[in-house]
Amino acid sequence: MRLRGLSLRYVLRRLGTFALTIWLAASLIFVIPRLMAGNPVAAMVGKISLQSGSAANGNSAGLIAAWNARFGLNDPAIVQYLLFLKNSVTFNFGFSITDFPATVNQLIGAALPWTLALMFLATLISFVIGSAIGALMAWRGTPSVLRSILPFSLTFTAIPSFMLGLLLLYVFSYTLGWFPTSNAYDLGVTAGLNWPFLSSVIHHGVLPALTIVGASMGFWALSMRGMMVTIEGEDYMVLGEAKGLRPSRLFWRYRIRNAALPQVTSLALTLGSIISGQILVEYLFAYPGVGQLLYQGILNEDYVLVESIVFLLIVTTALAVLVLDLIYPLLDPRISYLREAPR
Amino acid sequence: MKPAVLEVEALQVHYQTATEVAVAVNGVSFQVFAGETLGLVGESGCGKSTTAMAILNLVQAPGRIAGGSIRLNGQDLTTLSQRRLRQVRWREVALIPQGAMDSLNPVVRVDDQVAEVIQAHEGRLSRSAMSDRIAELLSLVGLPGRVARLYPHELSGGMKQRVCIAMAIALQPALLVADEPTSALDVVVQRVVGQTLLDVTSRLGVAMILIGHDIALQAQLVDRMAVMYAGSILEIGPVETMFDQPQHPYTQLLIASIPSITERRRRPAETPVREVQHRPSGCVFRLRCPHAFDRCREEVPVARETSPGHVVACHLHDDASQPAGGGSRA
Amino acid sequence: MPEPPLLEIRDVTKRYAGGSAVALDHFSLVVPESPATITTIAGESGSGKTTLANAVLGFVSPTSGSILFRGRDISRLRRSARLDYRRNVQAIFQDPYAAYNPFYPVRHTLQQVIRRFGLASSRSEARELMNDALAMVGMRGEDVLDKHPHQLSGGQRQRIMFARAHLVRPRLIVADEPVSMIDASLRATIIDIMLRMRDEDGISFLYITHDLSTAYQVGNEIVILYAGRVAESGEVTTVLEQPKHPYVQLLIDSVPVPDPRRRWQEQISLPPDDGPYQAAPGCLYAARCPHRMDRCDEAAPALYEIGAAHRAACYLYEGGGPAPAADAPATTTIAHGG
Amino acid sequence: MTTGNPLGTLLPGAPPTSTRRLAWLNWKLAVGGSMVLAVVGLGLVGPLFWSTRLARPASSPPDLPPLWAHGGTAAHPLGTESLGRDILALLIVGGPASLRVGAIAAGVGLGVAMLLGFVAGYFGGWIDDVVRVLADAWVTIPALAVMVVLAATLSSITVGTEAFLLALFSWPMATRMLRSQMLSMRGRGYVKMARLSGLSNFSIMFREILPNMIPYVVASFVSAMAVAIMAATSLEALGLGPSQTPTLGLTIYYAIQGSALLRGMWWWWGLPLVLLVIIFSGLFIMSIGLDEVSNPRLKRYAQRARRRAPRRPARGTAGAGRSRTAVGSGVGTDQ
Repeated sequence: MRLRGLSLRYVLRRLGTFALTIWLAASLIFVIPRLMAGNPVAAMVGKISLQSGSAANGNSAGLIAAWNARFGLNDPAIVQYLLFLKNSVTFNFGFSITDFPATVNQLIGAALPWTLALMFLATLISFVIGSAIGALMAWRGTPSVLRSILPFSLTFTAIPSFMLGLLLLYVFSYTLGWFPTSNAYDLGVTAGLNWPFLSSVIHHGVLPALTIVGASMGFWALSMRGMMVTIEGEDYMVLGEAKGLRPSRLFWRYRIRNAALPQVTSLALTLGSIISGQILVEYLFAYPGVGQLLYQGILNEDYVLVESIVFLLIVTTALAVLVLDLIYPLLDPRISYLREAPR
Repeated sequence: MKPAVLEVEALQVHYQTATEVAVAVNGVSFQVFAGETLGLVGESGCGKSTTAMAILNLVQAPGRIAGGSIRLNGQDLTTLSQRRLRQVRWREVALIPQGAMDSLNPVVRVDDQVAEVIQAHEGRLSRSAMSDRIAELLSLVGLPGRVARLYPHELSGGMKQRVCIAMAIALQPALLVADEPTSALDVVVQRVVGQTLLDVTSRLGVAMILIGHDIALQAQLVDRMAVMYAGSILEIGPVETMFDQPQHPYTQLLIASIPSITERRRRPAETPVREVQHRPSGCVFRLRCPHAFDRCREEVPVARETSPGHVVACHLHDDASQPAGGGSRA
Repeated sequence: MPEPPLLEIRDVTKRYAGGSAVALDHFSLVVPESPATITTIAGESGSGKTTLANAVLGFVSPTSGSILFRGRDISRLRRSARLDYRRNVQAIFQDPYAAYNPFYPVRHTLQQVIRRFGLASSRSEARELMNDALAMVGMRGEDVLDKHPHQLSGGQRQRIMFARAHLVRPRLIVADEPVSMIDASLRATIIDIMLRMRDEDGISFLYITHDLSTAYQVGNEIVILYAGRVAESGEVTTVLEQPKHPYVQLLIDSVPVPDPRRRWQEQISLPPDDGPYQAAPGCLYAARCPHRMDRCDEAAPALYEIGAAHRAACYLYEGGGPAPAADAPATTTIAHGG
Repeated sequence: MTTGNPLGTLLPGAPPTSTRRLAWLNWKLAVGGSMVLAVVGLGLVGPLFWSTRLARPASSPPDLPPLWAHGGTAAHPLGTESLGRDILALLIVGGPASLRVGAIAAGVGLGVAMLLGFVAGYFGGWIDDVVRVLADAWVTIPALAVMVVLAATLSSITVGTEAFLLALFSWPMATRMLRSQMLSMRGRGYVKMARLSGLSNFSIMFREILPNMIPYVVASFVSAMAVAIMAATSLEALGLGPSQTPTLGLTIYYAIQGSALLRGMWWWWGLPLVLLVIIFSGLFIMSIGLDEVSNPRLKRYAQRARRRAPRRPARGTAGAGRSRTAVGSGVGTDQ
């Protein structure tokens, strides 16, 4: 018997890729702005020094001192780079310019749950419904009425999510007034586990979630359909039919089970762009997640906040990819990730 | 004579393409008797695999059964409802597929793949009864019980093919359709699998259609043999007389082209075999036939019985005897 | 100092990265400059025969050992010498469809060699060359040159591959299962082409196959591999008519005889794991061998000489013939008997 | 070669009768392609009939609705926005600008991808390991997030800079795809034949293999372009795009900033949106068409008719399968 699951070698390799992703992204963030425009942090600090008092609630002296120390602004570039990496991996992002003396971590900590919850739910719904639509589109057993309706669900596939968001916002919020135009809950309700709060959260979340689902569902539907069609021609499908199995069993155990594997792979590959879409949707719906925070950072020229959020987003994505990679062998027995040693 | 398990009558299978209809099987008729092994031999594209799929009513689109009947134990499979067809499949006729490599569901363990077919036709069994039965089936084909818990990719080609055989006999069907079951295997494994097939069919009294391109292997394994060319059966008969006195020029060519391992000979310096692109009028083989004459171009030869149970469709044998009963019935 | 042979495979071992088993284990072979011979390398899948073909063609590099072409190591050839080697050692592969670039008409495949090896000085000369080569395999240029490979039959494609090889006039052709995807009734023509190229053009072949019966028809010499090692080698009729190695005996007995009155008598069985071979210190066939002895598991047997140029790697023949010939090449090619 | 006989049949050894080449040009490609070309045409023909100067601020009276709405005027048939820019002029300038950004980014990205993917897939070994791991890591970086940082630091960026930033993230996907295709190509018989014919690696890659990869290269380009335009528009809609060019995204940014939604000025954001939808739908339909080319089963499924192809050993589903996980079933293969 061969062990099913993860070999140390595989886990190490995935962890290596994980680390590489983070390092690459961090370096990009550090290097390219400095190649193009000098040192943005120094520029920002310099700007605050000039407008001392106005930008940072009168505490700019303390802020400047804290930053000079933290970024080693007087040290050579390589030291600054190493310091940047060290601060990044220890999540030591320092203070926010917008809300000094609040730290960047505090700001992100308040925003992240909203983002993660919205993204997780919307992506899950879109992945499941989209895959189901794709599977039904390809399956010969689908009732013809359903089959003729299904393609309409793909109408919005070709548009980026924020465009769909604009449309939904205009129709359902501004014109019909069914849903609120901004925020994650009514400011009047008290946050907590009570019905007014929860219903308010759901009420506010519907449109952003619908936007993400509507715009990405078609992607999953099409790739699922493609996989299903490919599987239709496999030899094991013919044998399955010859075995006289019920169509439902052929559908689940043969078609869906095999088609789901590449779907999970592409989920891992597209997480990055899912995050990108999320940022815009939050901006559009003024949803208090990190996307919105990011936009605030841009408006306030709070470079450190922007950089920190982006770094965290990258870590989150890489982490999610890592998790998907590690559970993949449990879904696909062919990938035991142990070297194929002849017994 | 034993009763016929399967009677195929004037079977037509067509492939509809955008511009034309391709005839893959053109009026094939034959019978398989209880407990016997019938070989169906021919070269690539002759329609033998399509015939096999038609017997299970499993011709894949855009192909379709365009005519004829397939009677299995008296009921015509071409007219059955999907529901009834599902019940007949595997219970009465099981398939041993051509590409055992890819014919097992890659994400399901061997025992679950065997169990699902038992469950689909006999309902639920207790866990232990099921695993006993699977172990017994595996041992019938010479596999150890631990194979049950493996995934297909963990098996070698020969093992996979034997799993397919174990699965095929799980319900003791009346007929096995083995579609080139050994063509991807090495000679020694081919022999083992071939002998396993004969062993289980004789032990369970199952009839089998063995489809293949290797006429020497057919000589080793089958009771009767049918030679197919361009969608038609040209000759059918007991395997001994087919080899002793092949009647059809194509059968003669096939037998003559087997390279011998015991007798070294210079190749007959004949002209290169002609390769024919299109179905000619009259006899399908006439353009490659060394004996072709005028009548071959004009008339499709009728199958005639040259000796008991040995039927050939060739104008050379037109005066040999009476046409075999029922058109090209063989 | 005698002239070096055309091709000498000297003690070649190939181990693929990550694989525990050895694909090819200390293999040696000599193909003389003349006369032209057909040397068959036979074995089942995993026996190492395709690795050998790829090594001779320079597609994989041996882990140890060397392959010498006219005395020069092929892995160390410079540009022009390399082209010269390509010119003299050509190949035919199993799948005649894959051997064509589907994007181009058949002409492209033939022109490629004419252009690269400078075989013709003008267009008309090139056309003549192509037509001659096709005539050799019984085809006409105007029928096939402008077609795409998918418009030809398998037999036609393989014959054109032989025409291509003939165009180059190499000294050696590595033919890797050239007939195994060709219909039985068309195989004879392919085999006939091989024999004619040997006898009329003096081209030697390394005929790589799993099919012993065609080997019996064409071969001069045969080397039978098992799990990357030579099991038995010698003159083809001797080896196939009087096999010595227990594996080779089983192999030959398993070739189906086209006579329903001479069926397999003995029911054979394999160990259930007829899977990939495992590296082991002893004889790799021991696990399946009916004559297994204790020493078989301890060390691999050398190739013992049991007759004129007939050797088997089995302890049964340790005393049966002259002294073990472990250091000598696995087989020395003798003049062919036609 | 045509069939004289209506019942063309399958004879042993007979070749199929299909003669179609370039069979991959299907109607989906044509429809999608003409949608994209229509936008290109708008940029080429539009300036002949309409002054693009009207795309500048204060060139027109502000807040005019389109011609067919109440208060519309023929002088500004698609209306104007609050800063006094003519919407028609904005579309004529912005639509092609978006395409241009996408084409440049995809072109640069594809160039890198072809180089890396071809070399990695063809030569294998450590080069392949490096490229594969690099692409795997890079592909998971959320591009927009990084670009936001970069764009935020740059006071003003041009269309060129934007395209360069986008190219930075468009190569990994394409590299993965081209690499896995090259990997499956390099073992093909015709590549071996080409090596035996003494061809150089360069000729083999580009003269022998490349023509067979055209559908994949085009598909990579189209999807890279769609992704790039999507990212560019997003960046612009956040106000981080090039400020000198009135791109479609920038127009939408101004619309959001100018409370166009609240004020019911749907033409301000809606018409640029329509143009973007045309572009994306065009690219999307093209990529579906290209998908059918690279995955013949999809095509057959679409046509519901096929010729019975000779049975050949199944290949792994290239492209669909993840190349970075070694599906290990290579045991027992003939070596």
